[in-house]
Amino acid sequence: MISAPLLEVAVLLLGFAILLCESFAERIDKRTLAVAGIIGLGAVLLASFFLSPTPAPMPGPSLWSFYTADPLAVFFKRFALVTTILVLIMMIDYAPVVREFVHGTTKQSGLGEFFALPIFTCAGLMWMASAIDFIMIFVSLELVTMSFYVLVSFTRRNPATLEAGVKYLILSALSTGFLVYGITWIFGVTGETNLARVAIALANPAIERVPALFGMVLILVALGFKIAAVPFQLWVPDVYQGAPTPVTAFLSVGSKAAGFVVLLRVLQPFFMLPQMHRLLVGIALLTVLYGNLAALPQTNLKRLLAYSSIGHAGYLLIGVVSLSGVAVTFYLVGYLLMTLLSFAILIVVANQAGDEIRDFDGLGERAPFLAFGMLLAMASLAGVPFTAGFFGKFLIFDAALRHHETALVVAGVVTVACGFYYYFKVVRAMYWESSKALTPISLNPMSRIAITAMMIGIVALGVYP
Amino acid sequence: MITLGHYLLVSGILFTIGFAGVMLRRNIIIIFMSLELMLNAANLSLVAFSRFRIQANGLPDYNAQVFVFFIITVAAAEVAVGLAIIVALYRARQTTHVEDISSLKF
Amino acid sequence: MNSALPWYILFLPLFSAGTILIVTRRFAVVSSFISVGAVLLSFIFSCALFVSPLTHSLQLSWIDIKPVLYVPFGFVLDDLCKTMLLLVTGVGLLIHIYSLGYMRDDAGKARYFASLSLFMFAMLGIVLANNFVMMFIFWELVGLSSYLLIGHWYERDSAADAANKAFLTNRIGDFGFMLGILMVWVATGSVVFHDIAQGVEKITSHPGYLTAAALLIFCGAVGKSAQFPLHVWLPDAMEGPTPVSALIHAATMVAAGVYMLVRVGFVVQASPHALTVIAWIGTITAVMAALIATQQDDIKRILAYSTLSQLGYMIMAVGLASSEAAMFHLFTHAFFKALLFLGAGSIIIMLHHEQNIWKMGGLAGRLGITFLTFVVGALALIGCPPFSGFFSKDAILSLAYERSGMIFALALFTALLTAFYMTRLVVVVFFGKPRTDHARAGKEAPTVMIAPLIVLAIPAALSGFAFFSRRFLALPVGKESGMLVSLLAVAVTLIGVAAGIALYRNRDSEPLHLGALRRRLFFDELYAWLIGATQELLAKIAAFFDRWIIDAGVVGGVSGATWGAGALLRLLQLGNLQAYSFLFGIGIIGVIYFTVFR
Amino acid sequence: MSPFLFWIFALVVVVFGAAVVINRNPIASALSLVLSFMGLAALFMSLDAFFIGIIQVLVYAGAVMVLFLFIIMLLDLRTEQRRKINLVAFAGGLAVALALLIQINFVIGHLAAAKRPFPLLPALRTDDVRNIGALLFANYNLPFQIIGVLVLVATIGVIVLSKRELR
Amino acid sequence: MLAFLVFCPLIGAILILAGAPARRTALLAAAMMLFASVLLYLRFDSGGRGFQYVTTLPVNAEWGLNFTLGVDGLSLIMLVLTAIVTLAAVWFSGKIEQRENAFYACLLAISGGALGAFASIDLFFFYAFHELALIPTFLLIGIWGSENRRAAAWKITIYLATGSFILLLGLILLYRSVPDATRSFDFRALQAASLDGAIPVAAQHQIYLILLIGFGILISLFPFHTWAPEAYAAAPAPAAMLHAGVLKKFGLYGLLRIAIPLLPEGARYWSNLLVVLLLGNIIYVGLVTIAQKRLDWMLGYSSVMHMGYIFLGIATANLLGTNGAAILMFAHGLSIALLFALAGEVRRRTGTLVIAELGGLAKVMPFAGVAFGFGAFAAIGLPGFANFAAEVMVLFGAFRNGADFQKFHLFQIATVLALWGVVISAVYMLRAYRGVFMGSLNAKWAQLTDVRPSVRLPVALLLATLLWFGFFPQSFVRLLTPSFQQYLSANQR
Repeated sequence: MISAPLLEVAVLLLGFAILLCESFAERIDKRTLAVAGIIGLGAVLLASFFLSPTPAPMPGPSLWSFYTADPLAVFFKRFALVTTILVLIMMIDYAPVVREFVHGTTKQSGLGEFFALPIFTCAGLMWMASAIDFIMIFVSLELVTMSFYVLVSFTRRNPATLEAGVKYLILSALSTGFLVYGITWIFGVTGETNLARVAIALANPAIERVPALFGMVLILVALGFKIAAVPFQLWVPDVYQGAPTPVTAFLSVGSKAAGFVVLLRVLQPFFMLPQMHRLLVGIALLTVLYGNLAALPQTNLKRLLAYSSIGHAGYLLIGVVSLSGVAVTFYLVGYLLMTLLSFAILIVVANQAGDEIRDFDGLGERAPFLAFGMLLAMASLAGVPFTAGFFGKFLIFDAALRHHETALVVAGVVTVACGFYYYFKVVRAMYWESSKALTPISLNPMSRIAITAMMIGIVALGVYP
Repeated sequence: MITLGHYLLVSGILFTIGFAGVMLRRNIIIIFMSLELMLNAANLSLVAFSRFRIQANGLPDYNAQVFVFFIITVAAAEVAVGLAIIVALYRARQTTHVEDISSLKF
Repeated sequence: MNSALPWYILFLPLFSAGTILIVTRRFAVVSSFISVGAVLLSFIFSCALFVSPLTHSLQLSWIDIKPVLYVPFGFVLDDLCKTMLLLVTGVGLLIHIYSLGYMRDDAGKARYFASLSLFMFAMLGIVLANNFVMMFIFWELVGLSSYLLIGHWYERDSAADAANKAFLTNRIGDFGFMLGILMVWVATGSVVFHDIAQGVEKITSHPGYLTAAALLIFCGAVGKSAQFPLHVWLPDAMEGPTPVSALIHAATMVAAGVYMLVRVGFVVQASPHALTVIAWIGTITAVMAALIATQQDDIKRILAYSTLSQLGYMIMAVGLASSEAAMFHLFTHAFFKALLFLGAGSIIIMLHHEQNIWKMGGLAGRLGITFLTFVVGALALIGCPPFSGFFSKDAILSLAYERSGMIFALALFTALLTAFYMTRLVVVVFFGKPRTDHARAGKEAPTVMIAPLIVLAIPAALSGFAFFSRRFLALPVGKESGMLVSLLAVAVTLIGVAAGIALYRNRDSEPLHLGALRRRLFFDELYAWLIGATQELLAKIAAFFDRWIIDAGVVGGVSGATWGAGALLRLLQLGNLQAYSFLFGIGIIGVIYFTVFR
Repeated sequence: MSPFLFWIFALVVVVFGAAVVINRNPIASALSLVLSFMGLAALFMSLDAFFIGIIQVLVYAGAVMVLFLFIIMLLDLRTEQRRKINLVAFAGGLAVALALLIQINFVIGHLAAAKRPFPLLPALRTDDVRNIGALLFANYNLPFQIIGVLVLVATIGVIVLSKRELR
Repeated sequence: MLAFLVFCPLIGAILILAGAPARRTALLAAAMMLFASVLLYLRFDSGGRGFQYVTTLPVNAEWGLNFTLGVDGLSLIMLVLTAIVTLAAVWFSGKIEQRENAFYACLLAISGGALGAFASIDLFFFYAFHELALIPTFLLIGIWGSENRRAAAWKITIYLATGSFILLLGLILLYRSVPDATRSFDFRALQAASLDGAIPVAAQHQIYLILLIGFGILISLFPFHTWAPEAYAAAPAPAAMLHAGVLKKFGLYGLLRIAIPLLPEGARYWSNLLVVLLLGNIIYVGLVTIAQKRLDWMLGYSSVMHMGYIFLGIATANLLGTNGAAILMFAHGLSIALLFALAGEVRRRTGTLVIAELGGLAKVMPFAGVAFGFGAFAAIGLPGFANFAAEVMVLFGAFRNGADFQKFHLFQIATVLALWGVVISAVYMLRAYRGVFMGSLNAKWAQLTDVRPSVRLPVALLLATLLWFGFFPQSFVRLLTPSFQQYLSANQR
């Protein structure tokens, strides 16, 4: 049996090891590092199934007042691990682009860091997953953010990337500022930073509501930034479009999921307050509408996926509002699969053509396998039955109806129709149009395995949840 | 007589100034400074709170001060990375002005 | 075996139709003989059935949702039915044989005989049906087969249009018919004639409802037997081959309406108001058709209009509550009108499809037998004693005489007109000198066509006499007023004949021109305008509305609006960092406001 | 703590903070940032948080400032030449900032404790460096480790991002 | 057996995508479907109430979600319909120029979706299977369609997607409306619950309306009908056959299967609205149909119009009407498929379907002429075809609702108008027939040849079925009556 914190330690060690190899073994092909990372993370993932249960929180400060290994946490640790593995696989496909935009002494310089950083990020995500103390949340969240600063603007010869990097930097720092200020206020009111104790303190009627709410709202702002909820979504389209594609995928899945798990934890003490509920409903409504509507006119697939990820954040928020942890979790898993799948295919295709939708013209003939995978991903994102996406939506709507969130449900239905529109634009490009270039698109075995796995996963979750 | 409120107000003003700077200035470096201001404003409140809440053992609540310590560290690291990015940007585009980096839009 | 007879009678023609359609479409001659054989067999069986005392036959259930609706597939086998069977199969047989000659070298011979068999099937079905729904089924099928036969030469636009016209007009009639059936069913809970007759007081107890139902059922008859105002299709139906005109549009199908009214007499007769309406419709039709007939030049159209007016007589009789008289006239009319049409047919084919009577003339010599038989038919039609028409028409007249003076007068007038136009026809066609080369070259038709004429001439002459017809149907009891009426009838007939001869002897062209009558009282124009003004207009409006308001307007509008909203929203993404932080700020104060301050 | 000193330092903090934003010359802003932080440090000390105050001075005046100035020099940013100020944006920004300030003020108003003066510390004064250190390495061990990782990542990042490369 | 039937087409599709010889595999699969369905039909115990051949595979116990297959009379005839039409469509679509295997795979996928929806007695899969057929439709129309395939495919996809998600809401609400104890996706359980009056009346009103809108969009209920003609005009003939013939019936099936039995109160409450709308279908759309200038649009609209009669049958909510509706679904499916097939054939030869440009084609394509004639007469409800029997039942059923001797009520008026609709349908059908096949032959088409032999068999198949059930409707009524008695048992309270 393994104690939960060891998982992060293991991941860290893996990261260090890769860094060392990167810096001292100049000769080796850097891709082997990625493979090593994948294997290592796989091992950790395996290990995560043999965890010793969380010891009862003993009185007095200890590790366990910051850190929990409850099922939710463990689940999201695995989530983070899987995400990172897949992202690494994508990064291997993406390596040529990196090489093009990072000139260095050796022809592979920079790749090592490129592969190492996600692993540290993964550690950060895992810590976020089990953070139950505001300080812990702050620290791990900053770790994640920090590494994303670097990753987003990694291919720094590419102006677009740098622009994305700067935007992400400033806005994210801004949100950090609000996070800190919010935590300050919570602390000021309750004198606590541990969530459980904060909850106890808030339960006490003597506490002042207004400052507490104020602090909470500021924290929500920061988290809303992470999960790309309207009105804090503004960075998303630009950054997603500009960032290196695997990083985009990582952002849209990893940091969003972590944001949600933190959100679920943080909101626990505050749900009893009607204002909070009202606020969340409003935000969910705006998010789901904004994301899906603004996606309609997009022509760049990365940007389209950015908007759609806003939309999905909206659906997830609906789930959060309806207090349905199951729905949110399931939806996130489905979201992971379909988003990463589409990004993986996007990378492969973009290497040959580009990331505009019209670059997918005639993919049906050029690369039937990829096209079918994309079809599946799009169908799932749109919510066609027998895909994970459908079940996710089903559960979300179910939960929402159970709580009589009529407005949300109506918005949901309307936007689902929009979703069909813009996701099927891709399908149309792939199957209706005929492409200029008819060169078949090569696909390295590892990615093929990964893509197949994700396709199977989508269908499996859709048929047998 | 100086109350907790005074400190909070000062920190609030500082926070606002920082935020205003982020919104108003176009030079990314200065925007970055403003962000620092915001973080430190938070620190001020934190310290004030920690001083205000005397523990049973008659000491200020050091948890807050530890948090301040973390914030300062993070801020410093952020500055380092941020400035690196800005430098890279300047190398690529010879500018630190936000208007000049609005190619990604809509 | 015996109890299955009706089934054989009914399904033999269907069988032949099917066989021709599926198997022997390629081989015209075989097909024709199959068809003739089928009708011959069912004629024989009909005779057998006629003499057999059989009154019940096995019965299937077509739709059976007891207790709600039970539609059997069964037969009524009373005398009326048996007679009609005999009539239909008999005349049908003759006309089949005649067709062998008439359609000898027609491209679509096989198709023709298939349709003919189909028609026989349908007609027999009407005769045999023991419930409303089944009757309606065959009613529609008759419509279908007449559609096929009228449109036999579908390349001809006129034929195609005529076919459509016939079918649609009948559909309008059937609309009423079905409605009537529904009303009767709802009232009595059954569609089987027998049961309805049992529980008829259920419906007779509500006079208004009854009248409505009766009239609606009558609509069916109006459509099928081409009564005013739905008569317009019959003259156009003459586009079909002549034997068809003889069989369907003279002898049998158009009589189906009358038969149906008689069959459901227990409902119709129960409503005096309905009866008056029916009587008057019949009268109007009779007069109007006779008037129009006087001015037509196409030999078949003349006969068609005379058919209309004779049908008018029958409906009149029904309206005067004497189904016997109606059936009697139907019976005789079948023979002589078929005879007349077939005669006309042989003339037409001998003159290479010349139908305009003014292009004929002086045929008496060349087409001897045709002439003789035709004259017999004509005499029967104008009701000159002792030919069959005299008796049956006399019966109706005397009825009218008792019931209503006005109707009687009109009926007499019609009789006069009938005499007039038939005389005109005979005189112009057979006497005087030939007016075209065809007419000069005309010679007698082949035996296969002549034989039916002769055979038909006999009943056309004799079927009036009680000793003959009593065997077949219940005759109307002779009235004591009979003598006077008969004298009047004969008188007007003579006047008509005289006028006809006086006017048309040795004429080469129409002496008097009555535009209105030539143009058939403008019915077609009127209806064309009516349809154009209502249905077509509505259709166009509706189409426009659908295309532009609902589809482009509402549906397109909604989707367009959504898209537009998206296009607007994405403009929020100015791409400018300051703008973002600004919006971020607005978002924050908004959020704080809504949460903390409200 | 005397109100007088508090007012002085508060004024310093706020004024120079504002100067950071207002100054057109980056160097000037940077220097005023330092001064503002100095004031902040003083305020910390006035709250008996000497360790934090010292850290503040060291880290900001020592490290961060130098970094800023160094970069400014490196990129030698002149006073930003007068571009046309978008008045609408400017006014809007100010409005938003003011709104935020008002809201914060309101919230402070709702904090009952805010009215109350600070409780006196008992006479016995142990140095807070030790206290904080103890807390840091006992309770906050895990976050501290994470911070370490964070700094590592930052280092890697800076190296990666500004490694001079040869074409 | 049933499972085999349902998965037969899907497996076929997968095989084809895997590279099996497209046409032969598809034909084989379709033939096996037909065989299986006929076998089911023959071995079906008409006396037995409830579902037969039930097979269950638990999926998620927590939500009471099982993958349950089973048939009663209603679903049985729908299965038969699907099998027949699929076979006809596959057979009809001969050589496809581009991406043949994809084409056949899509066809099979559609029919697989339909079969699944009809065969599953689990609310969830009932919905899911239908939704599954959406993508193949999108592809079929989009890739192999005619002129404005793009617009049409978009419209139908978005429209139907919206509709089906509205429907999903309704279904979830339904699922929620039952008390937790009996909560289940299983029809049987739900029916039992509703019999105990477990579904509150207010909820019924609300849910029924949502379901009506959702299904209505799928069935092109006026005024949600405008997608249909456009899509069918643009779609390749086989797709039109399958969609108009089979898939569209899903909504009606749903109304019969869910709305009527589970929400009797709702049905009663909204019946007036429904009647008004369906009159829109019959009269308004009928008039629109008259004004059409192209054969394919005419057919599309006519299929929309005939939905009105089925709705009428459903609206009556009595044994007669529902029976009629069910059989009319079957009959209409066959006849419209037949007509679309022949229209497609004409298009393939002449390249146009503008009625004015055609004419007299019966001379050069006699078989097509005869077959189309049959189809047309079937469609306008001429006796001898199943359509007539069904319409008779529907009309009788409708006229009976609340009839009395004094005045006509809503249903009587509706019946009168519906009867008039029969006239209207005769008008447009005959006009089109006369315009295309009768009249003088346009010289342009003089050298046309008659239809391919490969078309004759499917046509014959469809016609034979139509005629058989026209002469012996009882052979369906026998099967349907028990299940409908069960559905309506809730109404009898």
